[in-house]
Amino acid sequence: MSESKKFTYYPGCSSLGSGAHLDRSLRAIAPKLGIELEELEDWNCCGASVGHIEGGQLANTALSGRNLAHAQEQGPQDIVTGCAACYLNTHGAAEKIKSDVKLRENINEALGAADMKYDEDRRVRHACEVIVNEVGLDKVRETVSNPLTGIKVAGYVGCQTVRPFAETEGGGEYDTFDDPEFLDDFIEACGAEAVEYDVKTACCGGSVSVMKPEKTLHLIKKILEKAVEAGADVIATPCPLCQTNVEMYQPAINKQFGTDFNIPVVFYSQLMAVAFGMDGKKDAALDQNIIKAKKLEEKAK
Amino acid sequence: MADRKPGVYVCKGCGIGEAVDCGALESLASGDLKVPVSRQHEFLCSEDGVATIEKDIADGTVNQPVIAACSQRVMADRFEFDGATTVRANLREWVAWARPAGEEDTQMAAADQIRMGVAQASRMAPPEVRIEEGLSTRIMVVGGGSTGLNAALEASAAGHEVLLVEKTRDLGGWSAKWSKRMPHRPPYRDPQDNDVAALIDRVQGDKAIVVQTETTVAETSGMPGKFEVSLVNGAAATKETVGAIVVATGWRPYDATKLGHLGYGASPDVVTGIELEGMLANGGVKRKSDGAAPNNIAFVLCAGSRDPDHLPYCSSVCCGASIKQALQIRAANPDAMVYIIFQELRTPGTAEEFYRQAQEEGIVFMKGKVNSVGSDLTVTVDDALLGQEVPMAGLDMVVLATGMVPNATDPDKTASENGAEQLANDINPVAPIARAGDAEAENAAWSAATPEGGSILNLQYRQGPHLPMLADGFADSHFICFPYETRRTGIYTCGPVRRPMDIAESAEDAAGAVLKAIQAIRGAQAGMAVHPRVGDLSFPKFGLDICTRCRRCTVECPFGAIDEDEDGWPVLSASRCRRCGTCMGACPVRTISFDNYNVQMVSDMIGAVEIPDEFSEKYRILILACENDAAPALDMAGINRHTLNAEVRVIPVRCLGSVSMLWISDAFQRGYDGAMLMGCRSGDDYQCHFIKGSLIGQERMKNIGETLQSLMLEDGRARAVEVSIADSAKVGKVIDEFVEEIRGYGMNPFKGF
Amino acid sequence: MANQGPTSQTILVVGGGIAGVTAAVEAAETGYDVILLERGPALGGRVAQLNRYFPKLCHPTCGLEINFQRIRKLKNLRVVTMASVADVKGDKGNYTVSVNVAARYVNANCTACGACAEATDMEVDSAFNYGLSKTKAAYLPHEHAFPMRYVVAPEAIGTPEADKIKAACKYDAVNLDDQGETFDVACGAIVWATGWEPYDPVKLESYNYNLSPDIITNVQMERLANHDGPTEGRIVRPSNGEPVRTVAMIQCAGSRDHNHLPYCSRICCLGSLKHAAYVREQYADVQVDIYYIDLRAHDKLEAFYQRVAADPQVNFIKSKPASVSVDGDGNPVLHGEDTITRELYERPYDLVVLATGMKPAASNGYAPPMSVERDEYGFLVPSLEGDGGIIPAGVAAGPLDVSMSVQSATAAALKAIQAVGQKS
Amino acid sequence: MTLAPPEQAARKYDLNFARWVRDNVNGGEKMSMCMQCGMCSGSCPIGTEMDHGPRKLFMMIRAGMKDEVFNSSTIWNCTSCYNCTVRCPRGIPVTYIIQDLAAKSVELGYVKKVQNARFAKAFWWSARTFGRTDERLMTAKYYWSGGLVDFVKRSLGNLTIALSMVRTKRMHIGAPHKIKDVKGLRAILAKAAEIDVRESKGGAS
Repeated sequence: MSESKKFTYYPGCSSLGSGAHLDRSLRAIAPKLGIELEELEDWNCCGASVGHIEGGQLANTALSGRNLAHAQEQGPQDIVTGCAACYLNTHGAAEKIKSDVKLRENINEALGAADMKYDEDRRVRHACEVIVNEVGLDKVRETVSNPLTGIKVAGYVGCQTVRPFAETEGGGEYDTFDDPEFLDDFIEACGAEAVEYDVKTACCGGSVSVMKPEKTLHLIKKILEKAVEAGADVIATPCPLCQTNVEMYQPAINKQFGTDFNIPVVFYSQLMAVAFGMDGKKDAALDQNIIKAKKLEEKAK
Repeated sequence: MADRKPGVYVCKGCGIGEAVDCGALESLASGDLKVPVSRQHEFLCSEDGVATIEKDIADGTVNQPVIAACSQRVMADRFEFDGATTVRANLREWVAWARPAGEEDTQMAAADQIRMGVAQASRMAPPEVRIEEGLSTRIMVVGGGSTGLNAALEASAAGHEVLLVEKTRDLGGWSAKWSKRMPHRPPYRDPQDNDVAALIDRVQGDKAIVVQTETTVAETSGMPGKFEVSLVNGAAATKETVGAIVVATGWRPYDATKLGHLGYGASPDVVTGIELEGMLANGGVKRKSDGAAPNNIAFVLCAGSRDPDHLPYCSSVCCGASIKQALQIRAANPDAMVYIIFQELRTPGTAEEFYRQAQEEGIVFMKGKVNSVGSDLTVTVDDALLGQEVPMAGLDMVVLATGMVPNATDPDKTASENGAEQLANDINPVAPIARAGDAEAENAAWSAATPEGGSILNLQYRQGPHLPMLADGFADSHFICFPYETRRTGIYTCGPVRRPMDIAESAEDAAGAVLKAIQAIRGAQAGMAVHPRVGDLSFPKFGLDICTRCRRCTVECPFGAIDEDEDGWPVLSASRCRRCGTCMGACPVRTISFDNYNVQMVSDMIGAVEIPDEFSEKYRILILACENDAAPALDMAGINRHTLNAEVRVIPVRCLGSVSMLWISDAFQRGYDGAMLMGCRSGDDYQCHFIKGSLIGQERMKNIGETLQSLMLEDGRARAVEVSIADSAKVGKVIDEFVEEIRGYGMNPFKGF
Repeated sequence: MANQGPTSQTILVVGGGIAGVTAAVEAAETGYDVILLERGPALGGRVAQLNRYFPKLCHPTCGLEINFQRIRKLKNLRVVTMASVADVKGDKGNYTVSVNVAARYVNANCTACGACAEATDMEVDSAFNYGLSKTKAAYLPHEHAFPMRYVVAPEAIGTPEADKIKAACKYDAVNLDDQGETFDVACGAIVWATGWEPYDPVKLESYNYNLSPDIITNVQMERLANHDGPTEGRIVRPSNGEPVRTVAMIQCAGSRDHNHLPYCSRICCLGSLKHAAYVREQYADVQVDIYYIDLRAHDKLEAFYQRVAADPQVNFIKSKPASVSVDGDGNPVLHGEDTITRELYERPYDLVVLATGMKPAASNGYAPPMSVERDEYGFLVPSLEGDGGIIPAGVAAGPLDVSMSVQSATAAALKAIQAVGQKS
Repeated sequence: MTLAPPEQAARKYDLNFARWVRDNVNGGEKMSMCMQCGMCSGSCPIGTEMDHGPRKLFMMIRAGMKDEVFNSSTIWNCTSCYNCTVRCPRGIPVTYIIQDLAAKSVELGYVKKVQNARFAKAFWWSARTFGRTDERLMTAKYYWSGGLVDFVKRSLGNLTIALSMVRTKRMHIGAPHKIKDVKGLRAILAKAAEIDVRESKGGAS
């Protein structure tokens, strides 16, 4: 991909909070990878995994409908997002609307209330899928100027980045549900070592962890354990909710299980920013990790 | 055969030359054995080697080449010559590859192989061909259901005239009563139209097919190529000659009155799948009680099937048939709530699609055992998946999916005494069916499982009127690899009389049975055997001058090929014969023989082996090995270079049933120290392709014990063992252990007498 | 009608497994000329790789032996191994089939003396043992091979090993320049009996086939139990050769699954019952757990199920395991829900057997001409219309067990002789 | 929002409820394909937190056990990992069904105090009010909904987390982020809710 390719960028609510460092690092590396990100106009929440409960099915889909409508106005280019939940909802909604005429009618009727419409189709893509299918690993390797040699990384993919769309045609068939390789490939491309890590698609508890951590701490514990066993210096993930859950619950886990976890959890995009020789704070946003990724900070310019 | 011109050809290839002194073997043949032509060759199966033999044959100097090289199981094509009878002496697998090179014992073994080969040649003649007169190529099909109709059309399409006999007034059997049939073509999703009517039209329009309805078979005699059948139609009786018989008598539903525990009889609205099928075919499903169309219907699967108290087997078709009926009910009444209560849902293969279709249609599947069906139609189910007992009230109809009972006998006829006796005496593999989930049945006598009803063909055979049956009442065969292997040559069963199967499979089965029927007819025309000794032209000859009419041959023939005339003399129906030689082994006066396989031949081979004297410390043990399993296992032992005991001498036999006890007593009188029969598995899961050869062999060996004792010998010196063809690694050890045991007894005192 | 008769009464059978061998022998025994093509070096196909048959637990080689004896007697039956079909032209009564014969590097002079195998140390994966063991680069397909003739592995060609192999043969049977050959066959009918391939277990992601050597497939289990297999028939843990104390069989590994094979492969339930019997024969104190959705022991085979089920050491668990992991000690661990007890289990085993399904082997020289109707899975459908000159048989026509395949093949033989018209 | 499902019938295996689920629950039309293999329940990361698990829940729906289904803990413990959905051999979107059953149970007033329900309330409040979820306010509201005691307990429990989030600028303080056209969004959502009622199929079909 020689000249840069334009995408409509949907940062999602977490970009304004817990996932701010994903947003920052992603925006930083994009140009280096020949990706132009144009923020989605007046974007709104995607509904996450609970929106439908209080809002109802159609209203919840309408949230995505509104974003898609804005994207349509913004141009023919694909939509890209770095957030797993935003991807899941928006991609899912787009696919449903595409295949379900009745739903499209209803959504448009609802959008009509704000004089908006979504009568075309926009493809909604995950940033990782775009890097695999559009950018390509070679390009990533070429861009690396500051290889993360000697850093051992556990690539933790989580769930929604690959399930349920990674193996589907609409999802770009970019990897598998149970044993995805793209993240390890990213890590290796950055010059770091991807450790053997067989819980890469284990669940962190998702929103249940936010509501009822007592029920899911053991899941997160396993994710940490395996990473430590494998001798990882840092855990890397594409998913904001995974990043927050796995990072912020370490004290609680230590308290409950008498462990002493203190392993940094970063985004692949932060790894790339450092490996691309960019600024550790401004670009890689390493300052936004609660548990500092020392080795990365040392590497970073 | 007028003048025998044996020639011995010793191959030195494949390590034989290194293992033994072939020169010595050559001179043994030309010297002691006085064989006019004796040669050795570096590579006998090479063009040059074969040419050497061909030249001798062309010259007229040799007509019985004794190929002292590899096993008879290889290079068969190279060593068969027109106008000559080949004998194979196995120097490779059984000597060079199985014994240490250069040792005296190895040389002795090789020499004995030559001696046995020459002896065998001296008793072999090319078989005289016997072809019966007045053969028919017509095929009789018994049973006019869809299986029989298909059989008739297939036979006709293959150029054979057909006589189709149906007991009832109409063709079509049960399948004519079906409204629709299960799908067997893509997309395998919807019930398809019943095409039996079209099938009947085609049969009736086929000039090569003669249909006789309301007709039964009173008697069947004769043999493949010329079965004589007498047919009865009311008062009228006719006689027909046919070349082969296909039995497609199908099935009947299990008697629902035995299913009181499932509510049958308690309410008119508890019906069988058959009754429901009748409703579907005639104006829709109505409650018998009030004529109303039911809205809540439950199907109870395995009603009688898979139940040790009723039918131990799975009737196969009930799951699919019930799904079909459920879909039909839903098609007629989209609001109907249809429940299918199963224990294991069996829609194998692409029928899984049919299951999916039913699910898509909203038919509800429940896994569990039905405990009771009340007169108010309340079905009480142990719902395995909810983990609780569920009372289903408010149903309007309960359908019992009753199973299939094979018509291997005619329930409208009464069992004849000798029929019951036959079934009691003939070997009818009980396993695994009768014992399935039924501890008592394991020890129950077969007669306990004798099906009711009379014989369908009423065979005028010494072995009785019935087609042999398996313990569950289904007809043969119980062979996995040869489903049409029959114990009554020229008579082949197909369709549900053989195994529970649906219409589509039955149609295919019919075609298979017809092919075997055609083979039987062609076999009879050429005077040759059918499966498994296909092409064998030899047949047993009876020296009636010394026959004592002891009837052992007629009783023991596994195929009912030998009858008795009114004076008790044995009468062979040659084309029924499968050439196993069981009669030959049975004959106490050894007056039954084949041109190319006879008592004297093997006796001479046994006698040809050189017995070292008692001071040599060399034992000799005779092994008679079944050529289908034991002998190949010994070959493969050689191929794997396993050592074969130096003191055994092996003679392959057609079947252990053909082993004459004379051979054993001969062996001991000639100074052998032990004798062993090696055959395949006997009993319920028998593997003997001549049905009971290895069993008979074992029984005869028990009796030989007495003979041995009369000779003041330990009866442990004679033994029958079962080995399988896959025992190449084990067979050597079995032999070694036996030899050790014999050594324990010491040498046979008769040596040197 | 004279001029409309078939130009050839020869019957071609494609595939030398139990179905193809049966179709060929049965047709030939009615007097017609038959040519039997087999893609591999020996006849027998998948059944030759089986240890025993259900329900009798008898050995496939027994029936094959009888069939091979029949073949030896049939002068009108020609067997060509290493052969597959490149192209089919024409229609019923007069097809022209071009046949590719792959290089075997060993000609008819071979006496199976084995000197070539002794001469080389080079080893290749044994396809016959489904990769569970190695075999010499010059090898006999197996002890019961028909034809009884060696093969040189293509891997050896062009290496010094090949020259050693050639040098060792006294009978000029090794031909390193063998390029294979292509020839045309004129025939009146074709029986398509190309059989099946095991479903690729790697595709069953959550079962992690590659994670441990102690996770094997049902076809590998057959080799493990076979006296002629990699362990001389001892069923042990491939990882360390230790005896097994606990064995799990996972049914429907691929079958009845819209992500893999939507149909039921029919044989796997009975296959696993058979495997349970193998294991129990070898170990008195072993525990076998069979995880299933529906136990499909159709018709009289129900009895076999009952017989195995009567064994207190064989357990049946109605559950499709969700995943297989490997614990710290290297044991495969099954995770799932027991649908009857609602227990969420997490059980380690010494050996896990995936009962993978059958998919039609319709590729790589075994693909039938487009004129033959297929269903969406690739199974061949007997043509209703069409000229019916190409007849599917055995598993090429649908998932069947051995007995049903033989039945299907015997029927196909009849269809074939019907297609070529009456023997003149 | 949707018409009430039929009353739970006295007898088991009344299909009216199953049919209501088929017609009203997202993914419900696929539910009849379930062959009860257990793949879904076995794949669930916190299946141990579920009383029945999806597989049995589907059987209970067939059995017409409406109340047991809507009172089940199963529908409230889905982590949305989608393992069940991608592994289901019958292609049933298990996750969607379970999540929508939760929604329906709220609609039908089965649950008041279930944490998720409160969380969802808080979440939706934020989404509706600002067009975006403000994690801080939402969380606070969620804690509040548990009552003062719970609020204090949980807030203190998570204080350290909150502080570090603030420190790393991952939880901002001050006015919540708002989209420009909140009015338009609310109109859209209101309309959608209205359509939902209009479209939803009734009880017993």
